[in-house]
Amino acid sequence: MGAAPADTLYLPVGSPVHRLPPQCKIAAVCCFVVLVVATPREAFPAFAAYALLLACVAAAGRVRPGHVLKRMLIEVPFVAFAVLLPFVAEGPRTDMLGLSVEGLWGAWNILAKGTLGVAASVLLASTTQLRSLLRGLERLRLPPLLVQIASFMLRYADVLAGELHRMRLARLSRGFDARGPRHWGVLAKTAGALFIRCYERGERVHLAMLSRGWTGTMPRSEEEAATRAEWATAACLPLLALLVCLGGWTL
Amino acid sequence: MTDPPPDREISLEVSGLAYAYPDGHQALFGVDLTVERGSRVALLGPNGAGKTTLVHHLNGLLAPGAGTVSVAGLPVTGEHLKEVRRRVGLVFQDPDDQLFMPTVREDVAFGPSCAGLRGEELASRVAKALRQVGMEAHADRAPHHLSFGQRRRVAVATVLASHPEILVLDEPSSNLDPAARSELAAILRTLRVPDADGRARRPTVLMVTHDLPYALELCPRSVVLSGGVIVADGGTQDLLGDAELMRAHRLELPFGFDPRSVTAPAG
Amino acid sequence: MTDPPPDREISLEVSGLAYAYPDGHQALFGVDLTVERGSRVALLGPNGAGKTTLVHHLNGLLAPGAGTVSVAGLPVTGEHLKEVRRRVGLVFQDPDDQLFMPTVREDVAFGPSCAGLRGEELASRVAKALRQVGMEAHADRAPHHLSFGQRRRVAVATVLASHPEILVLDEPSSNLDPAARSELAAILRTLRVPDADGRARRPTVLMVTHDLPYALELCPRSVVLSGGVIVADGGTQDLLGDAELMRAHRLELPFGFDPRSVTAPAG
Amino acid sequence: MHVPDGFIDAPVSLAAGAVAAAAVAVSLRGARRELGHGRQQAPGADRTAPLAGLVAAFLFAVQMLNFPVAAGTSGHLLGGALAAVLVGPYTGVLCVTVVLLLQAFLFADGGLTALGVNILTMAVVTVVVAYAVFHLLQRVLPRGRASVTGGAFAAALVSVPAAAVAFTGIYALGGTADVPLGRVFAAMTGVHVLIGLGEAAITAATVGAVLAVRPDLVHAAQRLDSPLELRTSPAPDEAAAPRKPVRRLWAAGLLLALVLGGGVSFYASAEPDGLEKVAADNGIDAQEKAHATEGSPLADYAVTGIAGARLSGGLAGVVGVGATLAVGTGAFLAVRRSRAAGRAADERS
Ligand SMILES: Nc1ncnc2c1ncn2[C@@H]1O[C@H](COP(=O)(O)OP(=O)(O)OP(=O)(O)O)[C@@H](O)[C@H]1O
Ligand SMILES: Nc1ncnc2c1ncn2[C@@H]1O[C@H](COP(=O)(O)OP(=O)(O)OP(=O)(O)O)[C@@H](O)[C@H]1O
Ligand SMILES: [Mg+2]
Ligand SMILES: [Mg+2]
Repeated sequence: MGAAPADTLYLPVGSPVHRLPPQCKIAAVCCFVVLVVATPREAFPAFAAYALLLACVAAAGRVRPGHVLKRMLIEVPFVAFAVLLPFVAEGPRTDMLGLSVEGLWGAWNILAKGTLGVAASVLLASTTQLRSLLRGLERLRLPPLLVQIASFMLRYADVLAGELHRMRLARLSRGFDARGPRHWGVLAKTAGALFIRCYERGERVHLAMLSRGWTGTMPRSEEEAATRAEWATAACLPLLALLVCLGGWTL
Repeated sequence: MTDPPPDREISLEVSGLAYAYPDGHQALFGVDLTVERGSRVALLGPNGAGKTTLVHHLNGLLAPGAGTVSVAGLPVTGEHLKEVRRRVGLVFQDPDDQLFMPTVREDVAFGPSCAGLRGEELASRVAKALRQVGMEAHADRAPHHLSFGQRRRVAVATVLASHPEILVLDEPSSNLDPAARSELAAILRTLRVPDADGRARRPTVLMVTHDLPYALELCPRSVVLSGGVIVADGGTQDLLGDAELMRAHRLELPFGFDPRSVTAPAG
Repeated sequence: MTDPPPDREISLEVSGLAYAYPDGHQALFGVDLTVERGSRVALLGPNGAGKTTLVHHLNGLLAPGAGTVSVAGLPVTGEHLKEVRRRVGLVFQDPDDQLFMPTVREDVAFGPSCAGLRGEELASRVAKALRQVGMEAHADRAPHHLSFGQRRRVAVATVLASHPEILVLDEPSSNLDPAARSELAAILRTLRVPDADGRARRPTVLMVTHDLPYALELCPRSVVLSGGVIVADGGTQDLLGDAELMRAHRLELPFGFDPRSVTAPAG
Repeated sequence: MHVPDGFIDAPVSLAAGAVAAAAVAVSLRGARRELGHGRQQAPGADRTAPLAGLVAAFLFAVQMLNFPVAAGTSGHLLGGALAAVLVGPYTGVLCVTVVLLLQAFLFADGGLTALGVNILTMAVVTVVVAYAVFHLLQRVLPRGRASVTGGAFAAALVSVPAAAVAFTGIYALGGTADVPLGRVFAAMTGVHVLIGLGEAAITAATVGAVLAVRPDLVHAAQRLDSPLELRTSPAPDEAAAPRKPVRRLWAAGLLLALVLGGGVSFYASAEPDGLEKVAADNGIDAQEKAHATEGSPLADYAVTGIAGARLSGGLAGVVGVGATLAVGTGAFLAVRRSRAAGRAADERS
């Protein structure tokens, strides 16, 4: 539990980026993305500069390019959407292929900004452990109730996975294998039962926590606030991005 | 039962307890039970009798549908819940319900650290509890990667580490290997917990079990719960010797065992 | 072990089996085991010995890291898996692992209906299995709303309903009340399953247990697994009588029980 | 429907963020009240966070049942209606919000700047609309389980297009690509009515299943309470007459089967031979399959949830980057050309 989900997202290599306090990283990434979104779409060099900035962060965080690319799968539905844009948008058309100029711009805008945003988030998730991410959000004044719901959600994600796994083994051991539509009924029923099962398992786990004196807040080791130096280090990214953004507007 | 003499402290007091689960199935139909401080009592009964349901009330995990429960003189309701749970340590029947932290060590540390323990003291408490159940070697593994019996042992350790004044165990010996079973018996017999004044005292133990020889070995007194009501209460040896009672409540003695031939070890 | 005489059919054959869990923890270090058709064998061993791990291999739920497993002459791999699972009925150590359908009845019907049974025949098969474990009254309840021991019984029923030629039970008696325990023993002793030619035959039974008297009562032969290897294999009475062996593998005999004083019932 | 960065311009994104934050703040106040009762509950215990977390985890899992609906758009359960019916509107908003938050931060699903837009459309609008519809129906329909299930169906059906409409509104204010609004509207609502059907069926099936076994868990349903019986000796025959939730569950299961079947066959139609594979990959087995012995839905998120088994590894990422560059080059060329044209026009005049 807890540790398992981090396995594929988080890259456990120690690097200066990994060691930065999570709240600094989250703030830096958020500012960076806002700046990217605020950049005019015509400023091509600015986007190249942003990409370069992220590449530097990745290098500093010892995150392999392959890892980032793999995580960027998430973008696929929107790539498809963007590719459609030049065909459906209005306005003047290009000579080649009769694409909409405005559509091309729109597609470029979405893809460039979306890609940079995804890459930035992926870098954040690759260099920050799940639990410390939540702690960072908490430090950034996300309401504690939300943080608690989130941490329980992560815990119960394991309960859920556990229940699914158990149900699957149980089916297998009694000679079931999912082959074709005939068996969707069984699978569907499993889904219906899943909620109750998980809910009740979760309830029991919650009871167990209560019975050991849990009162609503997880016991956690105290840790210090981020130092000025750490904030300054993290601020490099958004500051440089600010320069780029301003450059983009003045070009 | 007659009233206990006034100088005897009462650890657990249940009266007229009835409970129905949310799906409408009623499990308890009016249970009365009094357990004195420092005594060890076995709770016997067939499957589905309501033992687990009763036990969950002792810790305020379920709220009575009717009747009252009090622990060490405190009614198990609202404002006292925190104190009640500090005093009562509950080992669940299913260890998977009990273990939820990412590592065994953190899980065992959960109770004491909720009670405010920190640092060195916490670490030694955890280490001791894990040593008692023979699981030190697995302290940094994930609980759900252990064998069933190992999980059961960790579940027991989580409760031992909290030093509860009242121990409630729901089939603690099931799935334990025979040696672990008798080690647990030894632990329960020799355990001492500091009370409010710092004196080491024997904890109150209420143990649900289907293992009748084990009940005889550990608990001088037994209570039989069947069909949601208490049907017998008395000395374990007497109850086990009453063949008719036993048979009526699905408590046959196991193959090759005669309760009259043995005497329970002292302690 | 010497080779069995050629006229004896072999139900389970495990050779050189080693397995490590994905987290790197090795549980089996080369296990050899042969079980003849129609025999009842107890698998004993301390907690964490690897019993559950071994048992999961017999049904193809885990794939061997090294070595081979074969069931009724079929290697437990890819194409034979379906057939193997039809022949081997596995009762999991944790009933929650076994039960997953919305009602008890559907759960018990799952195995036979996967094997193609329908209608009247299916219904009577299910009813019979539920009657055997005394759970007819609960057929329409949700399995996860039962008590632990009731869930265990349903888990046994799910397997009985499938008429497997080989029964593998992982601590079937834990959390059962004493009467249910001896009823289960009676079921296992008297169970007959039709073979390919329609003749009623005694199923092969491999039972993991920590309850040594129960093993003696049911299984003429026992195998001790400890630390991921087989350390002893022989007559149950002989093994239980070997105090040193027992002690070395955490298998102390329970309080008040002497294996030499009893003889196992025939059957 | 997770909106990425760059889809909506910065000012509107920020404004949406502010509105979403306000809505979440209101929900935070309401949620404490909402989850504070129930019979199963331990007296006085604070179960808000754990139970909301559980619902969130479940939503997270079902959101991974992704099925493409039309070119480039994939539908998945939004879960707003389910949350609203099961845990009530306030907690519902929180649950969906948390799911979106974690998806954005942990999986880069949905842009960070678009978080406000996403929360507004997928958490606030769906939950509020669903709850309103549900509540209204409960007023007019006769009391009973069927009404609750039916109400849940209708609520879910309406909530999804409502989210699409809300999104179109936001897009009208701050969309970055100049697509005709009418078309966006038509496409969005059209597609989302389809998705809404799926959502409605799954929601109704789940609510029906929960109602049958644990009616107390359905926030919106009244409980059928029978008085406790008291006695002093065991009942003569322990077998109380069992109720029969079988038929309802069966119906619920069938419904769910139809929907999943429908959704999945959409997928499969592109790849008829892959039927079995798809059933296994995208059916309920989705998350369990990859990690036979260990794992979590989170771990498999990108792989099974988003791209299925067909796109593997870095390939898709490369495609994404490649497409970005290609379109960018196209835009760049277009600009150069139009500038050149402009200059030529200037020179001529
Ligand atoms: N969550 C639940 N919902 C509905 N009914 C339940 C639930 N848990 C238990 N029951 C029912 O309540 C009765 C008492 O159950 P309980 O778990 O207390 O039995 P038990 O004495 O602990 O049995 P066992 O020895 O099998 O553990 C049983 O009939 C059972 O079916
Ligand atoms: N899922 C898992 N991942 C990693 N290690 C495991 C897992 N399950 C079991 N183990 C380890 O493998 C070893 C054998 O476990 P197994 O469950 O086979 O023991 P067992 O003999 O069944 O014990 P018990 O009597 O307690 O049930 C143990 O040391 C256990 O910690
Ligand atoms: Mg119980
Ligand atoms: Mg085991």
